[in-house]
Amino acid sequence: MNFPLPDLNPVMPEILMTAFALIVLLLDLIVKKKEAVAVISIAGTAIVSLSLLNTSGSTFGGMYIADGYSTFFKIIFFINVILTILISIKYIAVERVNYGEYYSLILFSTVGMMIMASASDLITLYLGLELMALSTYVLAGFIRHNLKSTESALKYFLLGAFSSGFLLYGISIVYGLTGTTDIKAIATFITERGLSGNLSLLLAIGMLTVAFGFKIAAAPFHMWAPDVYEGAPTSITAFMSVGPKAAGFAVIGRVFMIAFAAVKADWATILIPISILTMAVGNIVALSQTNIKRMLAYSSIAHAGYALLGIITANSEGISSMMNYLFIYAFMNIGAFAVIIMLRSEGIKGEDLSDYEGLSKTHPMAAALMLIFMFSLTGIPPTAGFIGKLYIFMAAINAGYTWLVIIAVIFSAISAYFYLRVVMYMYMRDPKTELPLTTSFTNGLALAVTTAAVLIIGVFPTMLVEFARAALKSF
Amino acid sequence: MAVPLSWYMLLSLAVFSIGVFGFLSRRNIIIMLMSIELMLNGVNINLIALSHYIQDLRGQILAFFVIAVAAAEAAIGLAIVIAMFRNRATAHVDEIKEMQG
Amino acid sequence: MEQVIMNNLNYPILSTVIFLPVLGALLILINRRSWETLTKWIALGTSILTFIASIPLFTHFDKTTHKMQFVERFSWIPNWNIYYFLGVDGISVLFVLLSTLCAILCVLISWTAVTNKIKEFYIAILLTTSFMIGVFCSLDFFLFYLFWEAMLIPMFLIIGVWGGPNRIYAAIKFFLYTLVGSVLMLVGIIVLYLYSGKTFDILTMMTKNYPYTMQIWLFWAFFAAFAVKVPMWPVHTWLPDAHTEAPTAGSVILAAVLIKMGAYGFLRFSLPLLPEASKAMTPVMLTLSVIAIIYGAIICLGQTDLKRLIAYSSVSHMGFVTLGIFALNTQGVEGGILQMLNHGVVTGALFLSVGIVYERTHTRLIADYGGLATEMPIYSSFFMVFTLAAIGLPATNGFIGEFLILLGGFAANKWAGVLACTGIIIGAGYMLWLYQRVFFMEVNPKLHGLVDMNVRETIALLPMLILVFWIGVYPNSFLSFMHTSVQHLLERVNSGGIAQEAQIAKNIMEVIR
Amino acid sequence: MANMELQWYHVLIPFLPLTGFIINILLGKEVTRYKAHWFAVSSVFGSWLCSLATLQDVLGGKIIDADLYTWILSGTFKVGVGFLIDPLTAVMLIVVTTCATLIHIYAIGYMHGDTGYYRFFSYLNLFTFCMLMLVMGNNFLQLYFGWEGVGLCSYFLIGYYFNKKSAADAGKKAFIVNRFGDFGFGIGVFMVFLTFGTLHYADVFANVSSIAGKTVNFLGLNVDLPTLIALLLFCGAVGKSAQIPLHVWLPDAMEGPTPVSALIHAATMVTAGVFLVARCNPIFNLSEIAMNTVAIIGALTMFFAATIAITQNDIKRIIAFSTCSHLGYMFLACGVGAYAAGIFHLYTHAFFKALLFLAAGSVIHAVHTNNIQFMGGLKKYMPITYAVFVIAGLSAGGFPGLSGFFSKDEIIWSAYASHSSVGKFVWILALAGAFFTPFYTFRLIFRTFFGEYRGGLEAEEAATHAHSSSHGSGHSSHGAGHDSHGSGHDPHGHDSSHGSGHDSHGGHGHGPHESPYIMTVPLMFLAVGAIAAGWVGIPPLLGGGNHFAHFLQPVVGHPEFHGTHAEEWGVMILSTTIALIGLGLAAFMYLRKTDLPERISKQFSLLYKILYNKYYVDEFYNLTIVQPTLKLANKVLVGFTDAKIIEGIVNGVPNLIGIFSQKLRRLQTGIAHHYAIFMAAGAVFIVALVILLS
Repeated sequence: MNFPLPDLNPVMPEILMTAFALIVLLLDLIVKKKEAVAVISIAGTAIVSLSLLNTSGSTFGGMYIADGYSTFFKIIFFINVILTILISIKYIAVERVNYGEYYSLILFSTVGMMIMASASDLITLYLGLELMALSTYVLAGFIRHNLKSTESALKYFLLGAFSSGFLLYGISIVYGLTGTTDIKAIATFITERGLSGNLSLLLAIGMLTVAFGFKIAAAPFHMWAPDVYEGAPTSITAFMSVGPKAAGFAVIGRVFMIAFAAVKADWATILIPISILTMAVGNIVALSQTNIKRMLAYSSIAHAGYALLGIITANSEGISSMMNYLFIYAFMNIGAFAVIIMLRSEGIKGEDLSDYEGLSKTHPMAAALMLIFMFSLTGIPPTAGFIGKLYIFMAAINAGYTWLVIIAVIFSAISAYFYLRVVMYMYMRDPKTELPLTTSFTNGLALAVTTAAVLIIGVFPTMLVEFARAALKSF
Repeated sequence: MAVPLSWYMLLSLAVFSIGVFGFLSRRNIIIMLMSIELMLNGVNINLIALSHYIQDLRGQILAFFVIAVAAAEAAIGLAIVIAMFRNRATAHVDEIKEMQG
Repeated sequence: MEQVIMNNLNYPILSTVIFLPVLGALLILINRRSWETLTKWIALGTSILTFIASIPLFTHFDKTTHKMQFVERFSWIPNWNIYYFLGVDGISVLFVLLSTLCAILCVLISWTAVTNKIKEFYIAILLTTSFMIGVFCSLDFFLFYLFWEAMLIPMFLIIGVWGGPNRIYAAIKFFLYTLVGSVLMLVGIIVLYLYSGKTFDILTMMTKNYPYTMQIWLFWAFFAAFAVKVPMWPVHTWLPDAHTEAPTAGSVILAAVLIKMGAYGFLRFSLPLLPEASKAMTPVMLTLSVIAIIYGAIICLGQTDLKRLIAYSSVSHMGFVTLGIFALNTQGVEGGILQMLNHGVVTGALFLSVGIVYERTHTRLIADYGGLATEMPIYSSFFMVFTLAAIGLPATNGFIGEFLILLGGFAANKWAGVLACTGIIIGAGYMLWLYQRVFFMEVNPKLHGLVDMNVRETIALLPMLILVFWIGVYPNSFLSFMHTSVQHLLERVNSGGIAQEAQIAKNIMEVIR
Repeated sequence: MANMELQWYHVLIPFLPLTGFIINILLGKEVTRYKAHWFAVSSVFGSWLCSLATLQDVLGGKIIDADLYTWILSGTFKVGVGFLIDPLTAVMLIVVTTCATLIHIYAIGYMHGDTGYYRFFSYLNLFTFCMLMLVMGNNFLQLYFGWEGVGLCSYFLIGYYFNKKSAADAGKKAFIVNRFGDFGFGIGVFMVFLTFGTLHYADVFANVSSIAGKTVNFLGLNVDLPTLIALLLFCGAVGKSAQIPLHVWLPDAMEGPTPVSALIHAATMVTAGVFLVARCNPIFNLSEIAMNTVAIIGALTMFFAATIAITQNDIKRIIAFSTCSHLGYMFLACGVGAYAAGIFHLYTHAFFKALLFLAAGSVIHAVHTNNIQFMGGLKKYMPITYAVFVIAGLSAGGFPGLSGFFSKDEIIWSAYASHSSVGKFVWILALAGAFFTPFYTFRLIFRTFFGEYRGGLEAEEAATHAHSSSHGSGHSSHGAGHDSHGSGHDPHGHDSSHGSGHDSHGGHGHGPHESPYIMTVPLMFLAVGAIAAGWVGIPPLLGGGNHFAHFLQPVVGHPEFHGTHAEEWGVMILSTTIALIGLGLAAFMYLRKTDLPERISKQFSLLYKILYNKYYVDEFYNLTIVQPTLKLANKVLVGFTDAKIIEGIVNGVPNLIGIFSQKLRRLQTGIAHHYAIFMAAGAVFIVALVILLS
């Protein structure tokens, strides 16, 4: 009775990442200087991303698949991790929560995301999602002595658990209907049995949309995002606004596009009102925000709305535009948060818009960088934000949703106002107090990488777009 | 096969909706945690019944995972509530509205 | 692609003209903040260098062909079939020269006017210049849109940071007005891109023929972007605020070049790509232009702020330009293009002069002025020449443009022609009344002891003065550029469907070969 | 008429004054401050000589029509800068250059010591250049160029004393009223191009017959083409030559220095309208209605201006209205088809009207005020001016033997004998004019030169204080303001309180005195012209060869009149007697019974007030056009449409979104509990959607 060991090659990255997470956890006990822990975790992520190159194929009996699609998302996750760690080394020292567990939790959360990206079975998907979610709940509440942080963790936990309840219920219905939880098997089952009109299948899809909607902070399920993003430590907000969101989209992409491929029209019509509502809420409520983190929270909701357009097109061009969009969004978002972190110093929160008055006089470099990120988030041409939006709009119009694109375009014009307001505060107001800036080498490095990415992709997006398209070959 | 599948499904739906309503109506966080557990268990019933009905083990495997995850969730949930309690001596969700708007 | 002439100069002139200012901006970026005079000299040097680099465009331009010249075409983003495609023809070459000239004047005029954040100011000016030139040279819709929107950022900063008391409102209004328009254009561009077989290349798009309803939708999408920029009547309220609040250099760039992009857009995109729609929409456009002319002129009578009055006069002048463009005959279109150039020169000069006097008196209210002719005689004679050009007096450039436009407008639609003519009367009214209140009558006690223009300021105004009389007396040196291109454009617009069959037949032949 | 090559001296005629202008304006301030007149006068004198040479060619039967260079080329529209020199142009050249030269010389004396001396002469030169380009042009666009150019120079010169509000206003008013005329003229030029495809006179007049009967749809109503073009062109003429609707600017134009009034507002610019009608006579001949309109407007303006002139007290305004009236005569002549007579009157009128103005100038120069009520008895002090003034008055009044008589009589006769339907009506008005002209001219002469000297400026100021304190703007305080003209730092350092309308001349010694020779010599030349100029056109009736009409015959053709010699004699005697009656009445009222005018003005006080205030036309325009536009500009456009409607929407929409965003923001209560409810609601929403779908 020898149990055939399943082919572990495709899962190697996840195993390595878990190993590194554990090493970091242990290392924290020995090492005094926390920076070393951070360096190890960065090195670990780098090694894992290298190992990503020669992994492909499926294992665990088809429950886990490592294809181009998952590799693309994993690269987004690794970028997200490395940048987050870079910007948080000095930051968590300032916040006086300089514990090793911080890094291990980040790595664990990344493992969860990687599993979600490669899950080709609803069970693996659920596990990956829960692993990511649980570690992120703790990360959100990492600053224990701060009421806002714990409150944000609490809210994130309550609503997260609530949404995973819906997820499970959806999975159980799907399982009941199709007798399997394997995505490809579901797809073949639906096409053979012709379940397209079936009410309970649509109900299941609805339940899944609720859960995934929560994860990517889409409109009716977005209420948690502003509070959690504001309360959580800024580096974690950056991490949360990119990682889980991209993982959520990865999962939506795989489940909706493959499993429910036959009922494309139905779930597309469900997603359209959600996408419009998300863009509306994200852009409009951001107008009246005074806290910059909260404003970026609403902006990330709005960007989820734009990315949803890619899903709605329900064709490979749309999905690749969505992937491209998330890749670019990662850079510009973390860049913006890196600047906010620079303003966080002893005694000064640096989150209120009024703290940014006259920044161009006191710290011209920081102001210039923030300007680039703000214009990129608005989607003004020389920056990458424009390329992302352009690709999404092209795919959407190609799929015939021109009217939806017009709505999206008008909302992005509305969004210009609150991004512009930040630039206006920095450049057109005189500084009240001389704000000290906590500059650190690693934060500077992160800023350099993100600015370079935003400008280079803005002008030469060929490499990225090609990569996104290639990733979908195996789809 | 005395009890038909639909009855199990109904039971599971009942337990699930009790959990949902419990979560929505009660103020105390601990009770909200309990109602989450209730929801998850409702789903478990559904999974087990379905797995038995269609003679496939996947449901039961998922049920195991759900139970495990529920435990983990409960642990983390209580930890967060305690951290919350240390900051603000309250367990009522209505009073925790530091951040709004 | 036989309609395109490859570059007949040995070096990529258009790219150099576009990216020289960017180079200058980088130099200033590196330069230390405290060396302010060095920054100014770098800025001036770059702008002069760019102007010199753009002169071969004028001298080596082949006026006999309508085809694009000085063309540069490299593949940029292959997967979307986007090319870095630059080229100029009779319509756009003059505007490149106007932009480079304006850059020099702007740097010159803000020598002592701008004192805070000098580095950022000159970087913004140079970047705006480079993006402006980019807009006029790009033949790839994506590249055009990139330059079109990118130019908003530095302009927003110029108005917002170095502007007047109410600058923030004006800057944001300017930005949002243009942005809303141009994002609608983006949707139009993508629809065109998809319908014309996934290409952004304007020349190929021109050979395609689009269904009528789509053309109408696209026309209105482009209208949203171009009308805001022109500015046409209902969407013009950003102009007075932006002009009054912008620093002198800002309002000169705004008046001299930025406004031209809207009308240029109509000429380069709306007319050739959507011929049937343009022809169908001419009555609407003519009415809007006539309203703009009369509305702009009458409202100038009620202005109390000097810069605001000149801004509203641009609304009226640009009403003439759109009238000319949508007259859809040779005189009208050529008059329109020439009037765009003239308006750039004249209104640019008027804003320069207001800047000069503002630097001395720090007030823009007309009531604070009076009797300047006795205090600053040379300055008032310069201002008189520009006022006459604004009124459209024969032997000045304004007359040539206005006469051709009215001729074309009159031929196209008698009502439009006659009503537009009233614009000239009211125009004379408000300009002369302005001149009288500012320059004639008793010397305002506040103005005693004003020193007349120094050398720097005279040099800034001199090129404009020369241009006013050069175009006025011998306009053919400029009109000759346009003949063939306008001819080709009008053939494309009037023939609309017919030219397509011939073109498609040719394409099929090529495919077979 | 053989065609001739363009000679160098033809080109020099307009470009000499242009060079004069450029030299003076550029080097004016430093180099030629007080020696500016050398360049100015020599350049105008040079172009006078060239005009004589050109006259020589034209008399020799040659016509020059050549293009210098293509001015505007756009598609089919091709227009060049070129010259057409034919008899009509030759006459105009002589008129313009002679008057210009004499007036330039006169101005040396008149403007002596003025601070803007160089500026004045440069503008005068620019004016001459524009007028010559207007007259010599061979296409409608060059005509338009000259048209606006002279308008501009009249703006500069009227507003010469620019630090006086009234002068600046008058300049602006002149330019804008001219612009109204140019509005119609511009559309006329467009119509010409649209119908003939070109603007060159030669081609247009060659195939003018092709449009004879045609009608065209113009702004909805279809109108006879030639009438439309003729009337549109006539609008320009009305504007420039101050005919009825657009005459309001001429009296205010007197704000400018007197040489300006003489040159521009008497001899040359205002006659441009008549030149236009004469030049386009082929078009006008095609349409009966156009001819009649020209005649009627001419007659009405003549009568209307003459009646006003009898009540005015400002010496320059009287002469201005007399110009207006004489222009009416010229248009009347053209209207009835007698273009040659019209041009002949223009030719003679230039001389005696310029003379009248310059003489008036030297009077003002002496007494420093325009108001004739404070003059009188100047015969003793200024013999030459007096003599010259009388000659001019007689010639203007149409006293037989002098040039004015021949040209005016020619017009009256052609009005009587013409075929046109309005001929008779117009003839009666002409006769009324013939009565009024000598009356107001000699009223002026008697009031200024006869009786005793009534104190000049000092008396007037004393009177104005007395009157203004007592009852507001009594009619005696008329006349331009007496503020301290002239900028303080005048080199001569003389007392600053000087009469308006003329420069700050060194006033040495108290009482009036004769002007210096530099001014009186040109007067004498003009006096000779006023007498002899008409002899060239003596009608055959009185034994003359009417060479003038024959000379112009190839251009304007010869109107065939029906009427026997007897009738011609009858009309001539009738008009002369009426003129003499007018003169006698003036003598009676102003020499013998000086209180008579007071009594009459009391008796018909209403009529007097209407005439005195120029039929309230100014006020009427102000009320119906100027005020409403200003109110429209301020209240409606600035206040309402721009601020309320457009700004309302432009600011309203973002505010609306802002309010909406505030509301949505309140939805975010901060309680996790509510978020869960929203999630559940979202789920229900999706379930409903799903049910809806299937």
